[in-house]
Amino acid sequence: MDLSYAPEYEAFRQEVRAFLDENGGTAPPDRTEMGRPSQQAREWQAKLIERGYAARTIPKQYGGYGAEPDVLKSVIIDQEFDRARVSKGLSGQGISMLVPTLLEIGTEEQRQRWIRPTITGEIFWCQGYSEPGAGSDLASLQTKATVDGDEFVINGQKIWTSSAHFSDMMFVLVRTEPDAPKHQGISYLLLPMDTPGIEVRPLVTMTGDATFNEVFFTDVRLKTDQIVGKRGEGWMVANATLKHERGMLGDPSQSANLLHQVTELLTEETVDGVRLIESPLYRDRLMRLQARVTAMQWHSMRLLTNTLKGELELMPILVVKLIGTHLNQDICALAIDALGEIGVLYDDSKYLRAGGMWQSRYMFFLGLIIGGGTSHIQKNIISERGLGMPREPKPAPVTAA
Amino acid sequence: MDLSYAPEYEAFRQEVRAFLDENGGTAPPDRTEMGRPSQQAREWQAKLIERGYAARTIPKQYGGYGAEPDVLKSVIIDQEFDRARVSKGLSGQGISMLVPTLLEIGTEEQRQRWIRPTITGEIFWCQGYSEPGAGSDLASLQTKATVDGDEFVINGQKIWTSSAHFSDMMFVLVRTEPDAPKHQGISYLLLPMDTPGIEVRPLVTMTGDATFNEVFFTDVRLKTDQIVGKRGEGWMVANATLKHERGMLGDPSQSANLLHQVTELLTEETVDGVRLIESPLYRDRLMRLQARVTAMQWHSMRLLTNTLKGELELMPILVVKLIGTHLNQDICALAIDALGEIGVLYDDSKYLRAGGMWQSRYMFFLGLIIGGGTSHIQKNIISERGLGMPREPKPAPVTAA
Amino acid sequence: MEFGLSDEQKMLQESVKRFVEAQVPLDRVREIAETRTGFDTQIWNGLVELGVTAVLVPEEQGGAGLGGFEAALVQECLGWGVVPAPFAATAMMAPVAIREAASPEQQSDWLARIATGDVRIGVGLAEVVGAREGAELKLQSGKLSGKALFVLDAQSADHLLLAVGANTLALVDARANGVEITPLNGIDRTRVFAEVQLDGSACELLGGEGNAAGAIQKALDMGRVALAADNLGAAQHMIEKTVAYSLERQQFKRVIGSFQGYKHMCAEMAADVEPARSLVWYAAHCQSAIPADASVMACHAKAHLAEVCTEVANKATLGHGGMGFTDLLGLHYWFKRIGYNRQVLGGPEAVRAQAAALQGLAA
Amino acid sequence: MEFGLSDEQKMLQESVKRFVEAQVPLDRVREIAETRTGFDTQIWNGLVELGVTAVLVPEEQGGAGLGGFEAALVQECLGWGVVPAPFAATAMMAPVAIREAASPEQQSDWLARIATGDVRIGVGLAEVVGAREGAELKLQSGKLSGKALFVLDAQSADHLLLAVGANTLALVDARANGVEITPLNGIDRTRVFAEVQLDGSACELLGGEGNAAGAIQKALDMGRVALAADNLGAAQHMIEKTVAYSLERQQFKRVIGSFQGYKHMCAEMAADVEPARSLVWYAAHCQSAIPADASVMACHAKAHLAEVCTEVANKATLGHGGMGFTDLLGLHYWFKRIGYNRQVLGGPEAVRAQAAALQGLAA
Repeated sequence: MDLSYAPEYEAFRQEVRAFLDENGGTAPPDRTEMGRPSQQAREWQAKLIERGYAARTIPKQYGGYGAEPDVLKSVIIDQEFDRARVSKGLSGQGISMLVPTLLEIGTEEQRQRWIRPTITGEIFWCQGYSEPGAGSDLASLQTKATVDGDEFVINGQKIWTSSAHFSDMMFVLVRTEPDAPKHQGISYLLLPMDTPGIEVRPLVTMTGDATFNEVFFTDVRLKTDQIVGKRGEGWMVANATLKHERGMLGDPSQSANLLHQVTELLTEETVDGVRLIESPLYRDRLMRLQARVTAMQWHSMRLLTNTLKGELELMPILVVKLIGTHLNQDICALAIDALGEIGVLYDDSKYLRAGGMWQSRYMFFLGLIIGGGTSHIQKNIISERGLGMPREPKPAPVTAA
Repeated sequence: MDLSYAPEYEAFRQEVRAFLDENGGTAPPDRTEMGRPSQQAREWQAKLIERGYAARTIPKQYGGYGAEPDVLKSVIIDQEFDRARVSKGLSGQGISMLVPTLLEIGTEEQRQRWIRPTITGEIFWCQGYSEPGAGSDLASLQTKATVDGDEFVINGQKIWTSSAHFSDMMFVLVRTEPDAPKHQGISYLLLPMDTPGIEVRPLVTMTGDATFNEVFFTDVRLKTDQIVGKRGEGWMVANATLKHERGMLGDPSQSANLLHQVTELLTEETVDGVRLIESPLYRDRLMRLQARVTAMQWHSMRLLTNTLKGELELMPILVVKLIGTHLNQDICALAIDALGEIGVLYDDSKYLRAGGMWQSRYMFFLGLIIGGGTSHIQKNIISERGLGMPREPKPAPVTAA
Repeated sequence: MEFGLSDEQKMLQESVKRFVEAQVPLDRVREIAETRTGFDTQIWNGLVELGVTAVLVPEEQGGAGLGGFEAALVQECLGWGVVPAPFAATAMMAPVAIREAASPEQQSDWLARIATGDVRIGVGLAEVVGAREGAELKLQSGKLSGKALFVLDAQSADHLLLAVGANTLALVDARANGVEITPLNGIDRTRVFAEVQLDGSACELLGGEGNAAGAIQKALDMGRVALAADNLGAAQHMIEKTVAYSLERQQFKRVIGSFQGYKHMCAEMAADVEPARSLVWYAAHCQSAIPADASVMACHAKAHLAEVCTEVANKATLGHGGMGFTDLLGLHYWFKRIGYNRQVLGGPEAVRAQAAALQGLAA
Repeated sequence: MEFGLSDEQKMLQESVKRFVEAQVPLDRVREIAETRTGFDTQIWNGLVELGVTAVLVPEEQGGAGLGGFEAALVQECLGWGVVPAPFAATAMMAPVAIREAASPEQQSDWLARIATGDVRIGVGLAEVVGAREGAELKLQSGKLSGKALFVLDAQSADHLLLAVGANTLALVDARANGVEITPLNGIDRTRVFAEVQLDGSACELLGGEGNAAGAIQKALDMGRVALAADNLGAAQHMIEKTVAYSLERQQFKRVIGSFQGYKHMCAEMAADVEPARSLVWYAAHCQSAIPADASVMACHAKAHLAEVCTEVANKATLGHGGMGFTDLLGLHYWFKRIGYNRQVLGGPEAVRAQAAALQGLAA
């Protein structure tokens, strides 16, 4: 157990800090609002790539910085940017999911064509995986692509497509071999969003925002060479990127940040002139949450250490999403409870606190408990892959029952 | 909504009170210790039957009081005896389960022979249902009885047989038709415990008590006419009595009594000279529990009202055991927590509170959460019978998987 | 001995339920929600025609002369349908306060108008439970000044019933001089509250200055019962919707309601709600019939239903998967209604602390 | 940067685990439990041979010079095997107190004897957390009188380390005049505590009168870490046993571990315990390496593990059905060990209150 960093890394940390001190002022606001990246954001991204603080391990020939993978340096970059509250550059599913997929599975031509404009923010991507009929059972997707000459003809519907209304491209899963077993009939395509036959409809959620969309395809035509991997191997291709997504969902710095904010709230807000923190009940709840947040923070250091050592412990990875999302919702619940009636204010109300964040986050985290595999699916995975318990037996045919 | 009682019932209540005022002093201690009923208990029972406060609806020709069923009078009897903390007479599975079964399904000869000595405490019964291999899946029991001339020959093992070591008789479920479907191959037999080949071994539980037993049968012989109902119909016969048992498990007066005791504890015990009730945290937990106990008390009045009106609402009945047992365990948990280190004292320790009741009850209620269908089984029943959700699909044969 | 619904009570409940099912489908809820008034003339008139605003008004004043139990049954139906209607403040809280504290003349006047639906009264008691943002009302020479927050149903009210300190209740005409009503938008767009600022406004005191502590407590108790009953109805509906959805929705070639994990989640919701229903019934009954238990039971019903129904709201939403998170099914109206009920008139912790204090258990 | 077990730490853990598996099977636990001493010479000598009593003793005094993290790893193994051994008091709490407060001579003397296993020290700090039954020790003219309750591992100790008020620590020979040790029997027969009554008994102060507040806090922190680590091991074992049982036991013609409700219960246990393990590691590490966090993290580890492991104890017992409720499988030894760990050195509420106070959040 050694929580210090080797001199090489301490030097790197100083380098990052110096960069942030000097350049942090030119960064765009941290929270990328919905929409295509601004000019300022793209310039900042270019500066980050130049210094290796973004697109760090993407090879130079595709527009990246071309560094050897070094998890610890990546973590230090994250830590320092978080600490300075400075934007870490562009994000989005193109950068986080498509680019790693192309690097792993794409053709040389595809890499040349797509990676550079994606990481610079020139081309913006959305992801077309989820469908209304296939929630937890993602592989049962029904959007189909039939072949007509040298083109796919795509029909069907996607849902939960964030950013679809301002994306240039979609990486999309479609069923190309309808007679194959469900995991073997899927292909992974790259589809321009201005192709005729695509309709994007905003999908309003319980928070009142419309950050997601439904996307409808009617005889959408796409050249058959716009495929990543082989026909019928799309499930495997997508799983290479799902791995990346799963890692994204457990971010203890988010919990720590929320906890910090609720602590401030309790020490500042009053009822009948008495600070909320004087209430032993809220204080007790705060301490419970602090213990859980601390556990998740060190849990993530444990996962990092495993990564650094090249050791694989499956169970600690599997539990991150289930525990983390519930924890974040519970933190928001304390804030809401402590605020009393103020806790149910929303939209643009007078007396609203933190822009209504506590309520919208409370619902958003419930959405995350659902999204990317509900907590039921998470528990299946933990018990089956983590504890070695049997999979759900297939039901007998109804005639045999 | 009318929480008052009709004049007839108020008069009855006064009659019970008068009886208790006059005779309560001759009652045996309320908590029947393990063992056969004492002479005093049997005399008290005789007096109760004579007045119709025990064996109330059992016909006179079988030794009962012979009253028409009147649920409200039965409730009033319970309430007044609870209030006066006076023994309600003999209990045990013979009286609560066998006697109703014989009245419903037994032959006239069986009723004549068994009911009177059972309700007077002359004959004491134990129940032989559970088996080690058949917990929640009670009907999969394997103790078998083969026929040899005019006798059954019984081999196998029972478990969770309370009182077996001092019982005269056992009503027991055995498999008599091994080739029939599992619910149709069972018979319900009446077996003297002094029959050669029966061995009773005490079963120590986590509380440290040995109130249960394992009972082993080796070539135990019983005349084939000692059967209730027909051969192969024992499951149906037993279910007639299981109904009675299920009603027994949700007793809100037990919760109310525990809550009363923990309230006293909090107002009397001190830490650093400060009464525990001054702790807002324990007070909050107490109030949570008080709300739940109150809910269960009125819930039972709701069930009573339904019974009086002859209306059946299934859901409120189904939830009683699940909610009630967890509630009781939670009350004990508060007492233990509030007592700190004193809360883990046990056996005969100095400074022990209430004879170690809080710990032993905490474990006992966990046992009840398990016994008579674990909470998993309870939730299956609630979802299937209460909410109309599908039964677990039968798994496909392994070869087909 | 009858702890349950009489035939008349069942009829009342069924008539309100039928009205809600027929007249307040989700589409109507959506429309009215967008007005952010918590009010719709047609629905309100429908409720008045059903006679439910008269439930707690004595027969002498033209009311139905019924009790808290019947009122709670009505509110439960409104919660079941997330109905936007200012029932709790006008028809539950105001009448009990007026009956407790007002003079005979005031009673005749106000109660009759409540019964006929001719008046709607917003109720402001938030500062009795705990004052935030320096809210406080002061009475000077018979005129009222200051600020009251979270005044229930003020947006559609023509009069306001406001606690002035802990012991005085004042009725103010919403159009009187110096009255300013600022809507405070919340998550629940089917019910509303507002900030009321007064500047030397005329008012009518109930029972005179300092004589309304009991009436304030009664209104608070009845309000808490209303929120508990509303929660009960909302949670019941969420369970029904979840079970129905689970029997339709297929995943992995089975309806999701056939998975044991899903079934157990539904069973937990139902098991928590059933005894909670009995608690709401008893607490509501106490309001008219058992004064000794009325305040403590109102606290218990409010706090317990808040805990149980918050769980239900989360589980039911989870049970609907992504659809539960969208606006498409409108499930969030129920979710938010339960969220609102939790915080208004005292959150669970505050309410339990009062339950303990009322029993002499607090320091 | 390494937040995890080094090769040496893995070896330490494996050697203790091997010892526990080989030398302390359930039958041995049962035998020793019946003695109600929490002690067995053979097991103690085995632990001494493994060198674990020397973990927290500096190398100068013949110890291993390791830290709180290594000690917690040992305790976790002892919890895993419900091992009856007075490790926490003698080898974890006593050394940190002595290192903090004792004179150099005292340190050489006592620490060397702890390392070699030649001394066993019962530790009494209960009154620092909260005094019950009027327990209190008083120092007069260098002699100690009064009563200390719940002195950990006193039954097998030859010396006692007792807090006298909040600022003084005294070492007392268990055989000294006026010392009376009354065993207090608890649910956990694998660990013990006792009442110690003193009547003008001779004692040796650590650091002099009133100079041991820091040492008392360190011992308390380390004790809390020990109980958290013990809980972690015990809960881990209960999960392992439950999963194993579920793969064997058949009901309705399936192993019960194939039912989704059962699987989800197991998943919840594992999901709660995994991050809790990381918390215990960090809290243990702080005891030697990060003083600023040591007390708060000890509180968090103690309280959080108490909550998580109480859940595990109940679920795992439930998962064993009737067998879990019997003595046959001995599962209750783990259940009761977790029950004991919850209450000793401060229950969750008390410990969280201290965590808040340490951060300046309390009134």
